[in-house]
Amino acid sequence: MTEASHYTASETLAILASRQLKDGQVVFAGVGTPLLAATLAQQLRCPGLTILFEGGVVGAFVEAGKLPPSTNDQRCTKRANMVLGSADVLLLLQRGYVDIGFMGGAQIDQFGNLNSSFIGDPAAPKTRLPGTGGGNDISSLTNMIVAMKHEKRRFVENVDFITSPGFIRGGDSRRDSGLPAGGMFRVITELAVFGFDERSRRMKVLALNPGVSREEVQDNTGFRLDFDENLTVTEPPTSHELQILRQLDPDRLFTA
Amino acid sequence: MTEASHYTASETLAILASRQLKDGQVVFAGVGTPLLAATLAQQLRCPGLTILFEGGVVGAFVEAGKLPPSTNDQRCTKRANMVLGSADVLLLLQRGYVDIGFMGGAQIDQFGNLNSSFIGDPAAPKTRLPGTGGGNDISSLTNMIVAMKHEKRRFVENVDFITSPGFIRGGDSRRDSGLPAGGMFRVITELAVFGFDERSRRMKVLALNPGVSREEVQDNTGFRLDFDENLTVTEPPTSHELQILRQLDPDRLFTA
Amino acid sequence: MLEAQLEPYTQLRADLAARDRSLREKVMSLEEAAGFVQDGMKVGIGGSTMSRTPMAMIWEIIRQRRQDLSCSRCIVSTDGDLLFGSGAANHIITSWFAQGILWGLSKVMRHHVETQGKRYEEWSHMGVGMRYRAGGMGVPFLPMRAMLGSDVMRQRPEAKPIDCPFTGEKLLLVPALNPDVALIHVQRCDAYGNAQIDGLQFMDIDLALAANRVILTTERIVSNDQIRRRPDHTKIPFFCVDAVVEVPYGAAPHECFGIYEPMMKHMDAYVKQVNADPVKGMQQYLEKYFYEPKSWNEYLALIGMNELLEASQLGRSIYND
Amino acid sequence: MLEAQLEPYTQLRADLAARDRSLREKVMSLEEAAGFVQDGMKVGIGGSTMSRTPMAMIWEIIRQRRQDLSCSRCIVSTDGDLLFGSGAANHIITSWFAQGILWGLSKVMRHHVETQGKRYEEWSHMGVGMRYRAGGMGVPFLPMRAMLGSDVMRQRPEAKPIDCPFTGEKLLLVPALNPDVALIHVQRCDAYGNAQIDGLQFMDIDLALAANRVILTTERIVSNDQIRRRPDHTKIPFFCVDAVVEVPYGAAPHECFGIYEPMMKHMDAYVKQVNADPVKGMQQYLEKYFYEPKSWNEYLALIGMNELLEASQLGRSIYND
Repeated sequence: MTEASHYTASETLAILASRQLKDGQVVFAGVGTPLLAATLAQQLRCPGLTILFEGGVVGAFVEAGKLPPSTNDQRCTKRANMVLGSADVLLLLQRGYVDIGFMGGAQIDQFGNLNSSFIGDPAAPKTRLPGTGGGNDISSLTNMIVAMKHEKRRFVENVDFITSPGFIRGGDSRRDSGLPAGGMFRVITELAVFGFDERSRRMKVLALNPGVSREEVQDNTGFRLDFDENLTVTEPPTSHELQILRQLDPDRLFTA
Repeated sequence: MTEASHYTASETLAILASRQLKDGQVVFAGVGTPLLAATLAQQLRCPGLTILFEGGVVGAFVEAGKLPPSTNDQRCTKRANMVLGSADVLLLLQRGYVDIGFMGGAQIDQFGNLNSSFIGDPAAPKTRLPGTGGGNDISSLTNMIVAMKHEKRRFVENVDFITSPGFIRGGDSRRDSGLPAGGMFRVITELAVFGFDERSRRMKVLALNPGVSREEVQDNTGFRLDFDENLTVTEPPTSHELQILRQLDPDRLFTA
Repeated sequence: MLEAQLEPYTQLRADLAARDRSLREKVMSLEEAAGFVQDGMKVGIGGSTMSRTPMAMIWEIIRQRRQDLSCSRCIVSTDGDLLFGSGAANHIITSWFAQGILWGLSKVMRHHVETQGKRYEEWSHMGVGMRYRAGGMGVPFLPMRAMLGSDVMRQRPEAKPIDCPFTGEKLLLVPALNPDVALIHVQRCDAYGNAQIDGLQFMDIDLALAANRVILTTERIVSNDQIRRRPDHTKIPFFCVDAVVEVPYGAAPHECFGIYEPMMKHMDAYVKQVNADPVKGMQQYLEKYFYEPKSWNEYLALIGMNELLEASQLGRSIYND
Repeated sequence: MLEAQLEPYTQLRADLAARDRSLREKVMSLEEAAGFVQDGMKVGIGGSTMSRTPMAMIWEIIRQRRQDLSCSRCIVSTDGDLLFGSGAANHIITSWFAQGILWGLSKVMRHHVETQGKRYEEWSHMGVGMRYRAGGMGVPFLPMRAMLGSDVMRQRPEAKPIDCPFTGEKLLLVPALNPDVALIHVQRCDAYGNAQIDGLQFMDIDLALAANRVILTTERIVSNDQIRRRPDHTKIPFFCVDAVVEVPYGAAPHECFGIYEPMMKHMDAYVKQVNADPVKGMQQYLEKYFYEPKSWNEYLALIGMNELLEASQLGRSIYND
């Protein structure tokens, strides 16, 4: 049974993220919440949404209960429209065929830059993280949606290391760095939905999740947040959204 | 029956050209005499010779009596080892996988430059020829063998237009132009076999065909020819060579 | 000149963003699909020489009396004759332009280039390939090592020789070519435009990625289900494609790998007629085969049943062994 | 540093000219093939993450106690752990290095990079791809539009940002990567090395063209006749290949498309053991699975019949629908 009144933070994340997608878009999705959210959007509102995977998959077909655990294995290719080389699928981004890159994030800053390479000084790191994978390419070349957990240590003023560029140092610095296309579009957490100011390119709250206060968001964020002048409160997950989501991930691998 | 004592100029050309190839080489061959000569070499002495076609064919298999009329049609691909894109087969040359480029020629000069683009002033040409095709790429990127008819109007001091570069203006001018690899290796005609001087890079006669005099070659050439100090006379086509050649081209499409 | 050729990246991206790239059916008629080709456009033509030429689409464009097209193709054959001869194109970018290796020079090309001021812009074969590839990769140029030192390069100020910033070696940078529309003929695709290509691919994959619109003609339309059973056989993804037209024998009188070889009697007669008189011979050919038929099938009927059957028998024979 | 990375074109050409590229049989054992890998070499590894990893060849190289290798791969998984942990490699070039997305950080990688001075050289995924592609094309660099503005670029002085000579746009030139030897695992090839690859190709085709030597391991060796029936399915041509080794389950415990999926119980146990103690855990794993078995089949027996059969059932299932 669908219990629309009880849902997890991960479920909220997936559902709110799925609402950001539009029918007809071509979406480069990472595994986990991004893929779950994209598939949810496809089933709910966007039958013409196309999902790409980094391993080289175009127009993936994701079956309920069988979400692939990585984007480089054969399960990702099943009943896809096309598979091609890993560099070639990234070149589709560079050419401009992709509307949205959709990833998770470990650490983000006020300008939407993501770090997945180093904690601490890169020259003598406290922790060597796995690195960019396709993240740098995707975030350099298209509009990004990031779905991630909201913790103060993950939302920092400036990341230790810009692995995947958002708006770099804000203003026109992204464009001036040689990235005239794309940029951070939305950040979705279990607390709020964030956009970026048109001029300063700093993160700002567009909508609070149901039951979340401004203070709660600010308290969990490592830098001063702006709030959009038209700040809204997000519609809670509907029972229909939850029902489809739970069909997609019946074992709660990604929504526990 | 093989009549070893009677053979055409085209047959001489094909047989002498085939003798220039070595077993194990990778040869980029044009249709007509080059393909015929490469296939002859393969059957006579070089079972490990690999033939590439410009259309995108690797390790072609040429059947006796069924020589393909162009390098871009399906007959070229029959029982080949691989077919790939046209740009990609040329990139194999650029990477260095190919030992020999083997083409015909319409007009050649003292430095082995070939013209297949213009007769007369390129700005107001008397004749617009078909152009380079892959010729420019092949001659820029590997060692060349050219098999062609020997006529004065075809052997000129300087071509009207360098379509496919030989040694450009001689000396180091090819290397200095940005072509450090390859260059003209041999020119084969019905009169003689030509090489190029190591320093001046001018064409010189290495061997006269049987029954051909120095004067006859010079008289049919539009520039002053040098003769190698070890000038030899080529062995005439053997009956075995002629026999296999005539099996390959029984209808004399290329050896009339 | 360069400025006219190379669109800024932001413009290329904006053009693509405005395209409907969703998974949707786009099957239409030749007439409808030809609407994507407007006077003055840059048109990229798939296949090579006499292979997988998108002849039905060219036929329709000529029937619709398009003008001032700038066409590009790796190797140009009778398609170039017809585009010049009909007045559809005044500029052709290629590396080789004749009717086919069997027939020597094209008198039609010679007539139009030598006396009518039409332009045959010559690049090396790899040069054309690298230009499409750069276009398909979304970069303004690619480096290459051919053309250097030749007069082919000297005639192309659009290309830039440089000293490599890594090695100091000389290299040639060739600019991206992003046609406004590409015409590509394939053996099969689905209604969305996911295309499979058998045999030689020529430059079609790079061309499809580079172009701002793609019209696909196909010998047959198969189900998306069939495509999805072997996604590693898809060569062009649906979102590159704007129109899908099912046209059996759509490359006639040229060949389509595994289905039919060229219709050589027709080709021989064509070459004889147009080379004998590049103006009147061409005009008569166009009248009879292009303007008068009411449909593509009528055009095929004029080529004749014997030719089609013989060409088909040879075409299929590649799979006989 | 750059000088060490980029061989001059003439040297690359000379290396290739010296290779025996003739159509010849080159089937040999794992032991023999491993002779192409010498201490200190640049080794390119095919496949990605847990897919088509040339595990049998890595296993043999580690058994032969190779050292100081500089390895590159688009995405590195437990292969990287084993190369660092065994002492075979001290440098790994990739875009992502963990055991697999299911298990979080690799404690083995962290140990060797954070405390043992081993180098994990990070490029973007496309950056690695463009480096192999440049290497395969025979050019010293390719231009790309990612990495710009990021600290990933700032850590890579080997790459050069430029202003495009055509458009003035900023671009990044990434240098060619030509490994001394590439290890690639495929579903099938012939005795000459003509290889077919099903499913995801990753960067293997560019890698094969770029490398100065290629060792191919294959699930099966098929006849050249079978290859020649569908030459458009050949993905790597024989003259790129220097050794062919038939090794069924040659990617185990990783997957090989259409044949077997990863052996997840083994992988889970491996990760648990090495992450619990990156030194001793790894040493024990290597002893048991790498150094002690007398043959690859003995290694497979240690992974176990149940795992192999289950993985095979899942692997084949991709073709069940």
